[in-house]
Amino acid sequence: MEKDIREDIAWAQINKDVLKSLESPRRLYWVILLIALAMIGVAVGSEIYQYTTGMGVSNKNNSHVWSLYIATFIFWIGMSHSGTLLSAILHLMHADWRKPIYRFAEAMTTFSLMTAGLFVMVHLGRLWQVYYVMPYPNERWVWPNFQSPLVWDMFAIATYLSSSVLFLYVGMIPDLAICRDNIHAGWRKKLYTIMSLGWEGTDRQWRNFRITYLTIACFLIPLAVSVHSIVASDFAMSNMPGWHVTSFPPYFVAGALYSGCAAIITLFIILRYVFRFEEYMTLPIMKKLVRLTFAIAMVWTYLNLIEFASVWYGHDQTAKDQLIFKATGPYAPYFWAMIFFGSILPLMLAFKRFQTHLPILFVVSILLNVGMWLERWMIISPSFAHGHYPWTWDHDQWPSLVQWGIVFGSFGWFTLLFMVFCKVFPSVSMYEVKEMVYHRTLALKHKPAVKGDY
Amino acid sequence: MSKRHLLALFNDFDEAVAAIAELRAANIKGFNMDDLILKSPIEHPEVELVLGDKPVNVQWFTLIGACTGALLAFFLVSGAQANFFAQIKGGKPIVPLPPNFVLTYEMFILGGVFITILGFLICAALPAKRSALYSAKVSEDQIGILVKGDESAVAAFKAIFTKHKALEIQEEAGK
Amino acid sequence: MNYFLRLSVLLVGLVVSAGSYAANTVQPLTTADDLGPKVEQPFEFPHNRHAGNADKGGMEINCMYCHTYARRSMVAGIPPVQKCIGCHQSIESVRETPRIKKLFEYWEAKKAIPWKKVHDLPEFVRFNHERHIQRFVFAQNKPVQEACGYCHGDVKTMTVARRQKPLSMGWCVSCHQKDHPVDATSTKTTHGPNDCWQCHK
Amino acid sequence: MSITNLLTNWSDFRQQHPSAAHPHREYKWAMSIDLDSCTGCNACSVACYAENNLPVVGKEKFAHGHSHHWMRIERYWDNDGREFADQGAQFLPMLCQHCESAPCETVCPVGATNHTADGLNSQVYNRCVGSRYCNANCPYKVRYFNWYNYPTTENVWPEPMNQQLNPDLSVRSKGVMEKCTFCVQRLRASMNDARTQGRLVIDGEVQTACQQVCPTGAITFGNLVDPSAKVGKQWKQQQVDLNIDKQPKDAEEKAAKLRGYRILEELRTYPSVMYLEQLRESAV
Amino acid sequence: MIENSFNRRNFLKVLGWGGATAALSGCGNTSVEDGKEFVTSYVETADYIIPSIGTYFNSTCAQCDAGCGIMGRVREGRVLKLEGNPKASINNGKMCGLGQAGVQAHYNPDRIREPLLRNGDRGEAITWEKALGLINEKVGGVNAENIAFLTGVVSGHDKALLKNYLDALGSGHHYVYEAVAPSVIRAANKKAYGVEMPRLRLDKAKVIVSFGADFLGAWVSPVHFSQQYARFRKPDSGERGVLVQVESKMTLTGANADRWLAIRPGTEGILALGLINALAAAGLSVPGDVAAAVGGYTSERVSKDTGVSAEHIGKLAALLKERSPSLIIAGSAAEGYAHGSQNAAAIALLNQILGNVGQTVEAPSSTPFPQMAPTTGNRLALQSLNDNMAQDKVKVLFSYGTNPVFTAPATMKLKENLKKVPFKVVFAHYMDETAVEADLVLPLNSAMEDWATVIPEYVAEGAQLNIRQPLMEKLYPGTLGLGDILLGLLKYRRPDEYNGFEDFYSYLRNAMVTNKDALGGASKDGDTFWEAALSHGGVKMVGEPVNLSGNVSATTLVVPAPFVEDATYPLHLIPAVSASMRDGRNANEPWLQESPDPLTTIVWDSWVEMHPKTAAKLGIVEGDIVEVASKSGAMKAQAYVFTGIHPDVISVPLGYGHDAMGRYAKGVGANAFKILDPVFDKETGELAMHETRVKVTKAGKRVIIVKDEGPAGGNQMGRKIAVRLTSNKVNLSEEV
Repeated sequence: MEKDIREDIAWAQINKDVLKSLESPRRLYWVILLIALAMIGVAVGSEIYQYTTGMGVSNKNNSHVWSLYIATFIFWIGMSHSGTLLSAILHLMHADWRKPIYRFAEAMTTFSLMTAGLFVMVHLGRLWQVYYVMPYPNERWVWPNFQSPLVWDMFAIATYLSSSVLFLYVGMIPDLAICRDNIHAGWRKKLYTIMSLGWEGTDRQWRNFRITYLTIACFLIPLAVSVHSIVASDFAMSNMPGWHVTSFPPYFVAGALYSGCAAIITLFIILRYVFRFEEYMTLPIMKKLVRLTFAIAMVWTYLNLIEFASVWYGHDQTAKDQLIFKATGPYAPYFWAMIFFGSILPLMLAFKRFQTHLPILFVVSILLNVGMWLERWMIISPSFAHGHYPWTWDHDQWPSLVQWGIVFGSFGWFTLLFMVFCKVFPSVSMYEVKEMVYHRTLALKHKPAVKGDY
Repeated sequence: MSKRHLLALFNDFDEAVAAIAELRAANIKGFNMDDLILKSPIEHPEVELVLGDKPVNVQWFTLIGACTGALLAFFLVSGAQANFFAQIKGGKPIVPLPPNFVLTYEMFILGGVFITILGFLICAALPAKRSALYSAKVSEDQIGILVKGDESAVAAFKAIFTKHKALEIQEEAGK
Repeated sequence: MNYFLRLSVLLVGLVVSAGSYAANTVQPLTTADDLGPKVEQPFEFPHNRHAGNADKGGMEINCMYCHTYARRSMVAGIPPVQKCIGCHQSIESVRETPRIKKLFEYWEAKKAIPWKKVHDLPEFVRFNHERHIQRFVFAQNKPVQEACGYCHGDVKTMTVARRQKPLSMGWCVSCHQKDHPVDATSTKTTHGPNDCWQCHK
Repeated sequence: MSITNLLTNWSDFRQQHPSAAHPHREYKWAMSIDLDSCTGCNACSVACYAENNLPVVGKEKFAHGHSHHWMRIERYWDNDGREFADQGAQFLPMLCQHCESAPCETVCPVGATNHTADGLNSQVYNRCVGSRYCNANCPYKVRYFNWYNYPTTENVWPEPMNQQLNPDLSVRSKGVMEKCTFCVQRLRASMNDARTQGRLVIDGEVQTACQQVCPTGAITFGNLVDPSAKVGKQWKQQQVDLNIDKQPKDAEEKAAKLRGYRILEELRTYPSVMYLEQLRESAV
Repeated sequence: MIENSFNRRNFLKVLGWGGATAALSGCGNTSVEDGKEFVTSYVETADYIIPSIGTYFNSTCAQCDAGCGIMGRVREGRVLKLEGNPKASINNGKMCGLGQAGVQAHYNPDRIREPLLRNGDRGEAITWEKALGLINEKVGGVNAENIAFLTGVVSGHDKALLKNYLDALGSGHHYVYEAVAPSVIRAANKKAYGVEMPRLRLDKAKVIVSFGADFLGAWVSPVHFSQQYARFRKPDSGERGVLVQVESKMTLTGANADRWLAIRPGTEGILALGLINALAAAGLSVPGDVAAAVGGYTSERVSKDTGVSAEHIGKLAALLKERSPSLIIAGSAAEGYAHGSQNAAAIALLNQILGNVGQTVEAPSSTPFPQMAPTTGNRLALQSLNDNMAQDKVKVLFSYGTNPVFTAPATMKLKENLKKVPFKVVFAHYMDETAVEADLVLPLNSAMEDWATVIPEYVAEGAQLNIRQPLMEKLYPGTLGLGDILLGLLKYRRPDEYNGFEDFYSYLRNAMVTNKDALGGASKDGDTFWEAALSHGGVKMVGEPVNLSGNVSATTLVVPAPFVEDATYPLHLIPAVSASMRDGRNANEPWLQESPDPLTTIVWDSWVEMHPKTAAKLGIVEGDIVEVASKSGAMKAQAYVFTGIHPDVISVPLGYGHDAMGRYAKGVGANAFKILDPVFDKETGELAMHETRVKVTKAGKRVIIVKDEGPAGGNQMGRKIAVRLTSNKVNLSEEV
């Protein structure tokens, strides 16, 4: 039996352990940070080149107008969904094992959204006119087109990003107070003092805090579902064969949760190792997480099959052609890689032996995300290559280095944000771990719950 | 009539609850139960048993915020569509409802979240200056009880707190 | 607790009214004239002498006598040098003034006068003078100077013309959205076109 | 204005545009292309380059699919396994279909592409932000994106070739979507003339550039509302109705068939371009 | 639109405001920038010139020799676009892509801007006085016999002036060279009908059988034929004409045929005779000697020789018999062999047997001014010039309107022979391959800046003289028109006669007005006549119809058996003349380079067409770079595989492969002229263009062909995109 979190751990120890992660970083931290910055540099360079020369350098063409940018945009948006899953859904379900790990998952949500947002802009042919998409009263009297799924995207992502940030922040206030109380000098003190808003843990604060947190969690769940449904409707609303599918929104949501969970496993292992969080990010938690991932993987596989089946048995010959094209055409290697990484590989996770084997999980979780990235690319590129109009089919389009550079750099950007977060804010929720320990202790003592089954 | 603040720190939550119960029962002159504030490192909803039910009003903010967000979105969007520059889209009305409902839905949530947070800040009276009597221990593992009472009551407070194994009692002159 | 309720109602009300104001009102326009920069021309053409009122020493020449293309072309046109000479060769009184001498220099060298554009629009905007002149001068019988003046200001009081109005899209629209009578007699009104392709092609 | 306007004219704003209840009033520009007359000579395509300031992108960019031929001639073969293409090729001039229910219009985030009152599918270059969603959603793929800044690209319009540019319409810079406009600059000019004279445009008064050059006269263009217009007569004779996605004549079995059809009509785009089927003699 | 009756001089003066500003406007954040831009006004103007409104002027297209009437749209002194002149009887307001690209020839950045005199490897800019003086000096220094003038097709006053100049020099050596002209057909027509180019009435025919004549693409007068074709397809009667195209490589016309018959190369004559035989068998009255001569051409034999199935021969004969009148056209595919004349004669005989002469083959009118009638070019002319140069008989060579260094086969060694000519004067628009070899390059006005008169070889009705007039002021002051140059040269030789003319314009106007009676302007005064002629774009002349000879005879008919196979060079090379590239003179116009070839949709390169069978045999797939080697040379190009070609044949388009000329032409594709074998038509001595035998080998590299067609090829994948129907299912007479 793997070791779970100790019920008798001293609360002061929790504070100490977590606050240790905020201490001055080791050299390796700076090295990775520099690598991340270099990756961002590649992306910035590519974007400057693309901005000044024109979108043509990304090697898209008139029939193949979207490519990696949109695929990666969906990937990052998808990644963001698991944070909400862990913090909001599991919070409502009273699953206490989420408590040590939801903080960084939520941070991941926020940062992957911030990364995704960049892709929308990078994708635009006239980035300098991006403000045309904002609905604000302007001198020209012209409004954006509210019928466009892209405008819905903008609304949904803006809502999701701001709500996620607020959710992350509100949930962090008690911990910020702890930081404030334990760090006595420097800019950190000032930062925590300001950000903790004078939290003292009074009964009134806690009372309102609970309701607020619960309310936002309630909002976030439908919001997360709607965000990815709306992203899916970018495709489902169009008439491109292979996109015009009713099951797209749930398919996208499932894919989003899936890639997010896989990413959480990856980050879980990294944080556990780097910050020595073995005490909190325990193997039983990992086991639950892996099982959850497995379940979502199977849901995703099912929805994938549903999509294929509905195309296969449907009347739309065009969509059918396209499905065959994906499976047998020049994109076939990527298609089958997607099926393998997305549907076959996760079968491993069903075995107990692997559920706690961190090195294997680390590799597998990354591969799962590779599969999910391929899924997004398989939605975009082959569809454009094989649309309604055979004359404009285009099987040779391959993204240029500029596109790859920007996609590559986005991982650097995400890493940078995440690493900075981990050093500035506690990546494990201290007060909730305390709550978890407290309630488990109560349960061990067979004390009857007092009021409100918490 | 000057009031004094007193902060007692407890190791055990049960002791703190007992102390509160006793404070209530003791009915100390110059002390109102409303002037008692419990400070804890984690949330203890159980304290309502001894502190009495205190209503929470954040949800009203939520309701109003969400409704406002939705209404605002719908009319902003539809109103903008009914602009002088009507964007005619073939096969669609100028003010199409399904897309507008999508945006209404998003703004419903956005309004709800924003105003809820606003409500939280108002209801929890945040941001606030920390009270003078505050111990960092509270954010670690100890329970604090902050009471405000007439000077005459101080002795009674102390007695009760000591009785319930208070680790530490801080006091400060009130205004 | 009612205090909180009241406060929130107030706040929400504020947001609602701000929002509906934003959606409901026309955007703020520069009602005051938006004076353009002073433009240095090859020589100063005195609009006031040519088009100004007689009591102020002007000759009350119709705008379209010189800007003759306005009624039949997108552009109003700068008159050819030939046109200036047409009158000025028989006006001996001012023949020796510096400006007229310069004019004749251009004419004799058969060189076009490099006038600077005073009312410049971006290249993707295609304002049509003809439509406006046809509508306001010929259909509605507005005085020419008034019709031109909507956009060009009171040119008859200027020497070198200077931009008077913002000539921005919102400014155009503020007039387009108004209902104008279709002609001098009827009560029927229409607003200006609101189709992008009228001006942007 | 807007909200009061919205509430007072609610039913107008809820009306589908255009629809049977609100048909086009004065103008509905439409085209018909006789594929039996079309010889695939590419004259229309060159005319379009000349009229509409289309950039010549050169071999490398053409290879990347960056060409700008608003009017493109497609060439199809039907010799399924036969040794020779012994019935010749099928040429199809493909241009923006100016769909009555255009898929591109609804998805543009900034409203740069709209339906005009005279039934055109407009594209406003200066409003475009280049999301390219319109082309993603165009089943005909007749929209062309400015992948580069052609006005400053070498050998696109080198001095003095830029003097050929048509001043009646913009030269598009990078990041802007563009497409066939039915030569809107010509339409607007002749509508303007007609308006000045207090009448409507007469059939034949305005020609699109492609129609004007077509050596076999395969392209007919005109105002579908005008009963005297040839294009309208053709549509009527071929029993192709603008506002239907399944023409009743297609279901009927008749000895003599009608040749008119619209491409990918089943997607319910209601194109404004009708094609007449190509014919081949069966006696040889 | 404004009728252009006005004073021509005034017009040019109006355009003299110069410095036309072409704003390359974009859609960036262009803000309102008052006072930054100039607004240029006219100095003087005419009533018909309104800024922002186009004015149209009629002229004549110079892109090919068909002589279509064009109408240039001029705005603010710049010509913007060429449209068809609706009053021109040849093209009736229509245009082809090639013609429209004329505006790019005018604004071409690679035009030569001043006379250039060779100085080592460089050209040195000199003045016109010096250039003309130099020419005069050089021609004066040699024997008149040693002066040669090489031109493309010339007609009108240019031709008359040229003749006068040559007369003044005392030289008769005027070589008229056209690389891709139907010269063998002309000779055969002359024999059969008595005229070189009878008037073809496609619109009257019910069946057209074309033996490789690409009349919709590049043959003689394609825009005119295209219009006739439209009426042929959809006549008022509703009886749709049937087009059968017989050729080895599909042309644009073949792609539009109801039946495209892939024939073994060179056997067109046999098929024609076989058809006569089949018609005779079906009961058509055929003169006895003809019947006897064709008796041996049974459909079995013909089918064996030509590769056209007996079924198709039978069907075609039945159709020809049933539907009359028909029209049989012999085109470049039939004439391009050593026995090309015989092929053409057999095809003409079929036309005669069917009784089409006088019906669909009409007599043309002669022009009343034979000195201005077009001198049609041929390939023999270059051959004889080349021989003369090789023998050092040419001391001064003038070259105008042709690019022989590019179009001559390598075996002619023209470039080497040119070097033997001490003084070479080339009239050129670009520094093309011939101009590069010149000692003196004279820059020509573009067709949009020049005065000329043109009499096309193929005139649609009556006789006519087309006028080419400037549509705008010259872009470069250093260019001149041919007329002005000749006039300048003539002033040295015959000062008394020509010093009275200030420039070619005054010469032309004078010549026209003087002869206005014969030019249909008898009732008008000189100015009115001239202005009407300009406004119309040309004048109708009173021409005499030429009688067609009707004698049907088989006496001279010899059709050789099909070729013997050549094991080393197993394939026939068909150099294809494409509608836009022709012989390559317009290769520097980017619209044409980017306009996809109709059949292959390839742009910006040349290619080797081959049948899938041939490709499979050679192990070639699309995009393979292949080497095409003949006895005379080799070239490399990308392979394009499709079924519109006979398996024994490969085809390479002409006009590509320039190594000079300009930025758009240079280095694009490979030059197929160079590898042509020196095989000649036995009767006329013309170079037989289709006689080259080649072998094809893979050169190792493979490229992705740059073409418009996608990976789906021409397959519609079951979608209803381009629909085809058999014509008996449709009632055309009901159509609008």
